[in-house]
Amino acid sequence: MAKQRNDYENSWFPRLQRWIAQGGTRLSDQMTEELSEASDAHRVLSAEDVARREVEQAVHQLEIQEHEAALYERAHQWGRTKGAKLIRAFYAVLAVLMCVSVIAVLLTTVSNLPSFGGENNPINNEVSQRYIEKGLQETGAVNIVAGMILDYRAFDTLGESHVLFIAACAVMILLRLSDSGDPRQLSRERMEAEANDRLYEPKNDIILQRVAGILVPIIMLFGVYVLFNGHLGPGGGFSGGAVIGAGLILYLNAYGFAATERFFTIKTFRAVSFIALAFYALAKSYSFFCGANHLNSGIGLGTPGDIFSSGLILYLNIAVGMVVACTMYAFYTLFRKGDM
Amino acid sequence: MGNLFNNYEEACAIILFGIGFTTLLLHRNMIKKIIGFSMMDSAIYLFLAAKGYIAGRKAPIVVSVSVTALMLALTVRLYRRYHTLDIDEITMQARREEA
Amino acid sequence: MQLWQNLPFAMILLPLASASLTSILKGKAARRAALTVITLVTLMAAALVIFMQGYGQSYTFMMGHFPAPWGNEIRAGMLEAVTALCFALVMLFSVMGGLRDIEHDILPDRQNLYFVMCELTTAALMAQVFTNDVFTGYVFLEIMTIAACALISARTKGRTLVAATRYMIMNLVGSGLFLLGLTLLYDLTGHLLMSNIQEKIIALSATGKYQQPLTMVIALVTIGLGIKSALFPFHTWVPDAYSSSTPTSSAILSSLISKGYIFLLIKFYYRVFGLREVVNAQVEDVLLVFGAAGAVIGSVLAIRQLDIRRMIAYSSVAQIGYIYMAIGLGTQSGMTAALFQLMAHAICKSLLFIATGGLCAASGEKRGFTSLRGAAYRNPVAGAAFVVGAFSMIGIPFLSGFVVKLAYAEAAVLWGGPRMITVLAVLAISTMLNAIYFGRTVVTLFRLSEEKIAQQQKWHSGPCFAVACAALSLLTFALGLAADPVLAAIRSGLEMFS
Amino acid sequence: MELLNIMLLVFILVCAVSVSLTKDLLTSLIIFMSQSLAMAVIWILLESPDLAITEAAVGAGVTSLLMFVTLKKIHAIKEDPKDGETKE
Repeated sequence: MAKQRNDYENSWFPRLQRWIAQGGTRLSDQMTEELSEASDAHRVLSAEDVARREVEQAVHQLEIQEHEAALYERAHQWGRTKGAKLIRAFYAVLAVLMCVSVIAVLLTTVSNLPSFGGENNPINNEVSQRYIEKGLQETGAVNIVAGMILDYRAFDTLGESHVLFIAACAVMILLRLSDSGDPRQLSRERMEAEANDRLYEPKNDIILQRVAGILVPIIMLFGVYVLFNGHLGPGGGFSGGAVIGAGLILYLNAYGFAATERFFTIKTFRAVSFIALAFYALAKSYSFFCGANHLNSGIGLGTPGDIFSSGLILYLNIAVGMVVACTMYAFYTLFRKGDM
Repeated sequence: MGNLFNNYEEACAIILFGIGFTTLLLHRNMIKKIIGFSMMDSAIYLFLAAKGYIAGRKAPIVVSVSVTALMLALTVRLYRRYHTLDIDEITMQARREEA
Repeated sequence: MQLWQNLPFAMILLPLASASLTSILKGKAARRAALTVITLVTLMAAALVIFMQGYGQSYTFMMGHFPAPWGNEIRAGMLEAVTALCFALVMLFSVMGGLRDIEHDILPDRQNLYFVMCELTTAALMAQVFTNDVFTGYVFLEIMTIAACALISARTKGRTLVAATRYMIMNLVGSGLFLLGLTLLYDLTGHLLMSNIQEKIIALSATGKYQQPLTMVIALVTIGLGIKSALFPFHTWVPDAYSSSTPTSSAILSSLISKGYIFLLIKFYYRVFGLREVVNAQVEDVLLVFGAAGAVIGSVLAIRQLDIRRMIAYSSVAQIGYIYMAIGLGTQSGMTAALFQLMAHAICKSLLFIATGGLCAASGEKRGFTSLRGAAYRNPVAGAAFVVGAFSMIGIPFLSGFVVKLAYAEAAVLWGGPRMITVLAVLAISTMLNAIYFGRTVVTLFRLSEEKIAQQQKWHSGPCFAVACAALSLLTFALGLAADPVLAAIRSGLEMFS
Repeated sequence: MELLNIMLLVFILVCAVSVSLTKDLLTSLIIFMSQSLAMAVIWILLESPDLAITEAAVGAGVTSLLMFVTLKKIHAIKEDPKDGETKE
């Protein structure tokens, strides 16, 4: 039976155990004083002992706060003075260097690309051939591009009109003065937005009103023309919608919110964008569903050249035009007044 | 380096992309950064159209407008909150509040 | 064309169409509409997985009347079905878990816009999983960027706006580079459909023309998607973005949106460039180095944090570094490990963020460690959920984290040589670092003297929260215990993926 | 036609460089507006009139308009635009 050495206590192994027992592992500084606090938790702490410890801890917290505030002050001061210039200069040089290298690499890439307009470019392959030749028969649209956007590759355009819709919602989240906050705080905000509006904007500027009186009808007419002839001539949903949106903004600038609120409020914005997008999604999912399952979708292509030809393209153009016009107008009004 | 000259449209688009990228990196003012962004986007669409992209895509221009509008909305809100347009200043103030 | 093959088409179009509907509903109705839509998508994904097992190979679905190279196309296979199911489940439980915080933090009339963002993120995720067309991928990538920015800035506090701005600046640079890469790809090959592009690229590499632009395209696409999915050197926007907004947004951002981009990158590697093309373009080694560096430095930074949500944000930077390290291996088994980690991390990270939301709510909305002491007693459900999530991140057996680390080691050993050593070393170091900071947090949550435990007032986080935590914990256990069917599904999916 | 193309491209590059060099926000915004108008003309030369209409109405119109409103909201434009000095 091995006899225990008399100096066993101070040989290395028990000393190691004692060292571990004292919580030798290195935890982050907050944890250490909590651990030590836990070890004496078994002794019943008297009330004022606990209070003293709490006060001590609060003071300790305050010190940390001040220390950090001082640190920021010093960093801020250093940031303002010489250090800032050094860092910014170094950062500027680095940024310019990186950009120049990116441009150089991209330029060498461009130099190896197929030459502009060459006939044997990989682009003029059977894909674009079919768009050009058979575009008219298959989509009924004289303007191949509109036929392409709304029939061949309709899924991308569906996605893009939803990009616009989601951007309008995001700007609404950020800028709209919500009518459900506490009334006092809200009215101050609305007042501030209104005041800011009138300060810089001469309300009824005769010149602007006269010019707008003449221009707005022409712009709207041009926008509607572009929208309706999307499948015949250059134009289509996005262009027509953008022109109509610009016309609305000019009308708002000239005659102020009172005039536009007669026909365009937040409710009309929501209703129009919902109806347009819902119609768009339904029409396209119907044609996708029929296309995929090889069913005949039963939408006549009509005689190419007149307005009501090329199946759904005219109505889809109108839907996309409505979404684009409302979104452009909504962007402007949300920025200006926070509400329609 | 041969056909860098008959591809001059794409070369110019790439240079515009580089300038937009540099504007984005060098300027601390938020509005300048947003202008840099839309320059980068229009450079890419020039590159896209110069490639003879048969579809004559008009959709990406809409994407870049909506992104610019979103960034401008953020800038307005940031200005109302921090009263400055300097992005470094804003982050410094935000970090100090956080500490 | 059997009827069930319309499922992927329905999974994309349903959330898209219902998003415009939710925008006109009021708060309560919008919440119900969003939850029903996401549940429907989850059920459809589950049905697709079941049908796909019987079907055995991937099929393409023509979007419209015109066949492949002219019209759009989506393609569904075993791997897409499983990933779609995982994404839909995580989206459903993230939204359910954070419902209380959404009502509490966001102004009443903007809540329906918040649910519009959740639905459009679901639609964009499904579209990115199923798309077979490069430009559709870019469009829905753009939708996800704007939706993510809106999710971050939903709370409209000072810090969330700064986080949203930094997020937008970095991500716009990323999508700009990605679109530039797409344009070059279109110019070189003349096609936008992924399968046609691959034929052209194989023909190009055979003839040896345009090699430099091809490598440039691979680099641009990788950097673009790397910036957007918080790969290591571009991760500076991550801590603010993930920690400042509501728990649901953090869960969606960290586990779903960055994973959507990584899945798109893997699809590009397999279906557009072909793995052989990517490997001899030496992009793999760069990804391996960045991934390994991200895994270690992400964990080190996480230890330094005093705010629990910033710590979890840094830990997700480390996990994304893990995924890129596995992609960097460039082998079939490496890709399987990366995809399994993609799903396991999505589930585990949303569990952690939801549980932290509950814990912070229980300790008076303060997030420092000192104020979170004993939070597990105040909110036992959140405490238990956090423990499950933390142990899975550390890699305790019977949990998904352990199987992930096993798959990594297996993939590394198969490869051998210097890569094996780096991967195994990084595995060991980051597991130890994970153990430090997650262990410390779990200890903090439960460490309270006996008499204080008694007087803690309980915090009730509502039934939805409990259901979400329980479901996500069950999923973590399921992935841990029954990992073989999922791994087999991923392997068979990868065969028919390209 | 070729010459017009090259001239417009040079004009756009000059605009881009001058935007980043000007100190004043308002001037850089006006230069940016003229640049997107030149871009609209280039689209026509590249035979895509749809893109030209959209770029003119949206790029030059609405984007610059939004930036003007933002500058107005940010009080960057003083009451009397004479001095035109703005807070950097």
